[in-house]
Amino acid sequence: MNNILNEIGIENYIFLSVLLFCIGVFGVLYRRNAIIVFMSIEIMLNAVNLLFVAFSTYHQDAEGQVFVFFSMAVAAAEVAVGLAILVSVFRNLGSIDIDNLKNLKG
Amino acid sequence: MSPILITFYFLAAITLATAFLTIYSKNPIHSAIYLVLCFFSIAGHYLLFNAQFLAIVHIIVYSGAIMVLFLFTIMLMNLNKEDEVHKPRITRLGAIVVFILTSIVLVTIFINSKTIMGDYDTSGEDFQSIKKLGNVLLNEYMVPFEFASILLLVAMIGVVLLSKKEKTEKK
Amino acid sequence: METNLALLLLLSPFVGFLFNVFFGKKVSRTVSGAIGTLTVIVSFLLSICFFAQLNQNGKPFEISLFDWISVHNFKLDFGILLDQLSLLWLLFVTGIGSLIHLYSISYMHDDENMHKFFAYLNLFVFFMITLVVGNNLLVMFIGWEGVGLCSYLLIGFWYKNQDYNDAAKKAFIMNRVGDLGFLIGMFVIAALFSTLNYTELKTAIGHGGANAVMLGLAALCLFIGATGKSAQLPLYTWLPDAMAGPTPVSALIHAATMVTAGIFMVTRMNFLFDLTPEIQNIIAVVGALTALIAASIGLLQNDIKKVLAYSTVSQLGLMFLALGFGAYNVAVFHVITHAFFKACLFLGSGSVIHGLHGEQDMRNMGGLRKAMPITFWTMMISTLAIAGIFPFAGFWSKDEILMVAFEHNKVLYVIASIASIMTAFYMFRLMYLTFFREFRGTEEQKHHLHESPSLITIPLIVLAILAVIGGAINLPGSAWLNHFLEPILAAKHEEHALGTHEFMLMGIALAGAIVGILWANAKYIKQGFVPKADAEITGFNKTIYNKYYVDELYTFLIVNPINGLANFFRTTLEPALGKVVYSLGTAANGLATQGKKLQNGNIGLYLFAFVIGVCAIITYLFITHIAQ
Amino acid sequence: MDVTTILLLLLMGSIATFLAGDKLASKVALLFSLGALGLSLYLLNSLNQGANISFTGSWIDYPKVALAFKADGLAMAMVLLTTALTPLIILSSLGNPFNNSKNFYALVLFMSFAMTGTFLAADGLLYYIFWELALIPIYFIALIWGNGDAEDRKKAVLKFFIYTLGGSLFMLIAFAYLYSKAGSFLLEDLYKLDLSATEECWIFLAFFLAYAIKIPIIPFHTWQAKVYQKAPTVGTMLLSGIMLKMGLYSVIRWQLPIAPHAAKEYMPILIGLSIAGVIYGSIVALRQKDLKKLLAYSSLAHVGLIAAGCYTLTQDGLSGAVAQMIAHGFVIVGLFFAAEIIYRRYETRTIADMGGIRSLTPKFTSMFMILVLASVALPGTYNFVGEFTVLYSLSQANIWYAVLGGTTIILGAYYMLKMFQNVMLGETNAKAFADVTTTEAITLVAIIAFLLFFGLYPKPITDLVAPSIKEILTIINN
Repeated sequence: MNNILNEIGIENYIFLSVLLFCIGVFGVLYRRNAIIVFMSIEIMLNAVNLLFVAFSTYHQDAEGQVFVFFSMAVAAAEVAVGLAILVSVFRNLGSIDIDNLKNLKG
Repeated sequence: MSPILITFYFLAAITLATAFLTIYSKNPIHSAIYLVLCFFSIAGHYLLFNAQFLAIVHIIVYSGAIMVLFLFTIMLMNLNKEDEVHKPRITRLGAIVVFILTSIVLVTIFINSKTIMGDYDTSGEDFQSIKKLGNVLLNEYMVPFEFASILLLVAMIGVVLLSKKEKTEKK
Repeated sequence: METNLALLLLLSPFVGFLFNVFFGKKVSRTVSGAIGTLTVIVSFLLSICFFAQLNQNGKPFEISLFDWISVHNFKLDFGILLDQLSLLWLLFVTGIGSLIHLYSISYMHDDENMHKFFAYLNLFVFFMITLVVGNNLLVMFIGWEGVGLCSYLLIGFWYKNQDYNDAAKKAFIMNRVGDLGFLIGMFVIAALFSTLNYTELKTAIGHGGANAVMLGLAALCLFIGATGKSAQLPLYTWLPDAMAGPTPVSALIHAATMVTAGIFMVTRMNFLFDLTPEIQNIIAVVGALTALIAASIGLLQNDIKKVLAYSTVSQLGLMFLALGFGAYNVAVFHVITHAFFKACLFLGSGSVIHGLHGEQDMRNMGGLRKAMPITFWTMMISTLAIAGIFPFAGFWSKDEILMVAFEHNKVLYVIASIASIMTAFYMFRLMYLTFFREFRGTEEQKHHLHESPSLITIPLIVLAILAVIGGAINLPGSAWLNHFLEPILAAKHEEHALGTHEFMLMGIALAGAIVGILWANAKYIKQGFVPKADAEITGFNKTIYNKYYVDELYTFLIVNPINGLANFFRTTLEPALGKVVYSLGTAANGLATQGKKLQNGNIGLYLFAFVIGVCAIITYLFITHIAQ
Repeated sequence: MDVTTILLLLLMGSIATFLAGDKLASKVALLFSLGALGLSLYLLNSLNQGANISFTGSWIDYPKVALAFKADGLAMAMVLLTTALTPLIILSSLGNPFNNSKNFYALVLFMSFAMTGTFLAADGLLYYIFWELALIPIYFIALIWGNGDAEDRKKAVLKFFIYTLGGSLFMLIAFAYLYSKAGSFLLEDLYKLDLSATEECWIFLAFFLAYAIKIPIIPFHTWQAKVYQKAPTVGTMLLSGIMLKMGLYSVIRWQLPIAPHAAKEYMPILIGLSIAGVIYGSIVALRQKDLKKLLAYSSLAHVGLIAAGCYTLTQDGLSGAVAQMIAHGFVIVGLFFAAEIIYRRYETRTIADMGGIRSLTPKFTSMFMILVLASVALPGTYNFVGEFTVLYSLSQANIWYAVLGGTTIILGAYYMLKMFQNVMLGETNAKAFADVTTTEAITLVAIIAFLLFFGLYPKPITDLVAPSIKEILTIINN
């Protein structure tokens, strides 16, 4: 079976991932809505996952894919907990605008 | 241009566009929908790599489970209105600047690092079939695998606890 | 045997001290006084024994008792040296000491703290003996400081009066200024010769080769020490104030013994001073000036003891004049005669004060001649002696000083002569105001006028006799003292052949004394002049009466600046230094306050910082990687 | 039998005192402190007979820290100072009721333990640990049992703690650097180190900061007066009697031999600072209104002279400094105790409120007087021996040092006698003043007897210390 990278090139994937990751970063910085921020984080995670898979193919090894699997598991747990926290924050403060969450202020 | 390359560009364009729109849409529901599209396109990338198992899992977990959670939450909070006040202009400007900065930094680094050209190895071995992955997961990565399950369990319990109404504190 | 006797000589007064400290309160006053006196008499008798022995074989007795302080280049032992000089001093210290102890039994009898008085007095004698018998400078220094301490304790004996305490403190501190000089002098000597032992020093200095400047420095420092203890310019002001102590103390410590320690020390170190003529000149000038200034202040004082005090300072000045000319034996001669008549005068004044129940102002005395004949006559004899009337003791010794001065320096001779004329004047002024014409005190006092008891008069009589015949020890021609001291003194001193020259000088001195007496007679007997009340004194007299404002000057120049500095340090510099330290803490606090503003809880800001930080780190790593 | 037994005994004593309960605490503490004194005397005896009472054992492998205690004459002299003063200090405190006395006395013994450890330790890190360990008990003693306004006290004590700790940290840095060079913290290894001039300077300065604050040398003394005033008298005694000597001892033991060239280079500055401290302390003491503060500044003046002696780097300077340390330790404890005796009766430390005590209490007056005289270094007291030797060594370096340093004998007499006059003399105060109790008398008499005996016969101490000082000097001069 022909390696797909021979046709696309690993650097394309790298650039794609980088851009995707940067869009995620941008989202985190740009939006005030905590849910959107979470979504941005998911985008960043996916950017990394994509790179994992690309390199897994590059190395012809399963390990990268295993890591993607774990990363997904963690992402699932994280989103579940994060959203639960957001729900409870919303219940208490009536807003999930991150600029309003200043309880950490020293 | 081979069809595969065209497919890749197409998918990549969708991925980036939907990712951007996710962030850019004012309505959270729209964001969520764009995000689902984004996930699907990433699953397309996985399929391109012939990683069927991951593609399936990705669709199930992300598009299925996580996005449903997002949508539910958005609806729970009744956030489907476009009532979000934007950040101050300076912050938005800053975000854009930082976005560009990060992109430049990362891209420069990858450009400057040794680019891999030419032929890639093809072992011909099967390394990403479900069977193979299952073997790897349950042999070499058995313990982390089990821990992942515990993590999910704990997350579940945590979520239940967190979203429970705090009656004792209210009193 | 000799060692034990020497130790007994030294420690006997100390035993008296211990007894009076621990048991003095339990036994009666007379017993405590008697024991105090006895212990001193024991020392006196032993001194006579040693003296007789020395006279026979002429060999000094020296022992080392134990190692005391050791520094890198030498060891100092605690040793005793009994030679001509120390025995001479011992004789009159313990002799006059015994008489004054005897006197004190009666004088202090009404004081509830009499045992303490005797304890201190014994301690003083002990330290004085230590000072005299030590075989090195450091042992002398023990005694030196010890007598200073006893002086402090005894001046402030009536401690309830803060003025007396001030006087005591002043005496101690001024002495300490001198003591610092003494210490430094010792350091210089020790550095030069690696020893402080007199005999070794004498040989070492005899070898010569030492740096003249350093020798001069040593001599100067030692002399500064002497000016402190012997009340010379510029450190003399403590002595008149020291009259706050009980009169026997003034007689013993501030007239006869302690204040002569400076002369003792200079005589002891004569081999050093002989090598430093510049310092000797300084000594002579300081002595002459002290004699003149103190005598002039004495002219107008109204406190009977103050007059005597200034007289003492003046006489000490004369002795230093002699020392400055290298005539150590002459100075020692005057020390001894002066001890006799000045002790007698002080004890006499004490008797007067005793008779008048504490009155010291001569303006309130007068006509005591009849009421107190023994006191009067003994004091009269001593006054004649101090005025330098032939053939009393003072005549011989003072005359020798003047002769020496005449030989060396005419200006100083004139100054010294003026000082002795003044002496004659103020001493007779004292006598006239106290004993002649009518009594000027209250009726109450007049009623109680009485002669003092025999315990007081006997020492007076003994001292008066000595004041008459004391000159015999060094009459021109026989000069026993000169011969006796020869082994001690490095340089030989030529005898004064009694030529016309000398007789003329004697005549001039005698005439001067008589002029002084007649002057006093004219003013206080013929005119019946009585000094005015303090407020009415004006003009230059006021300046003299106020001792040339030297105390005020010292207060202004030294005490006030130091106190001002202390206040400045305490109120300004200390808090300022404290603030500097605190400012470190304040700076940290300020930093924290600024840092707190960063932690404002704005998640957006945190995220920005985070991302930029990540970018920065990655860039840094990348750049360093490229650089490699 | 080696010196660790003393440390163990003191530590055990501390624990036993804590366990003994409030009623017995003072007695147990006294017993253990006396035991430590006896033990150290016994060990001194065996040292004099030539026995080796040092101890070396391994402790931590990485970094290499050894459990090394070096007991030469110098160290034993300081240990004896500690173990002799501790019972006296405890004895002096018997007249004061303390809340929670078991904690109090346990802390006192613990402090004694830490200070003894500091004097004995022959391993840099071990030494540093003991050095800092000594700070903890005094902090609590001053904070909990001190006097005066609590807020004020807290401020003063905290300042003291942070200030001295801050200074010590520089020393820790120096040790860390030395370790990186020598690969060991052992004293001998550090002595052998061959450092470049710049390194020595920095090491010296780091040590100096730690010691200058502890001793204290001006201008690092600002913590002192306030803490002395606010701490309970026992704390003040521990601080002034022993803890200051830790700094001075460390100068001799650690700072000078490790960085001798820097010491030689900075000598004029160091001696100048120390002597400035002498004069400054004396002058500030002149105008103090509080008895304890006055004594604090007098202490500043005296330790200035000791420090000057140390920095002359001569046999005389060092042995005089040691003599003066011991003498000052005793006399300052005695003086603070005298202040405490007055406080017990008059409940005041303001000098102006006292006066006329002499007529009420002859015994106390005599003892106080002797202490005052010892403090002004009258010949015949041990202080004189120390002061004489130190001044002599200074005069060998430069005669002006001795002249300036010697002003202490004038100014010292001035402020001490002025204080004595205002406190003890004058018209009888109407207030009653009971004469000293037996324990008070025992304490004072013991101190006075010590000072007078060694004032006349200082040879035993001099002989004990001399070999160690010679050894240190050979290291310095190599």
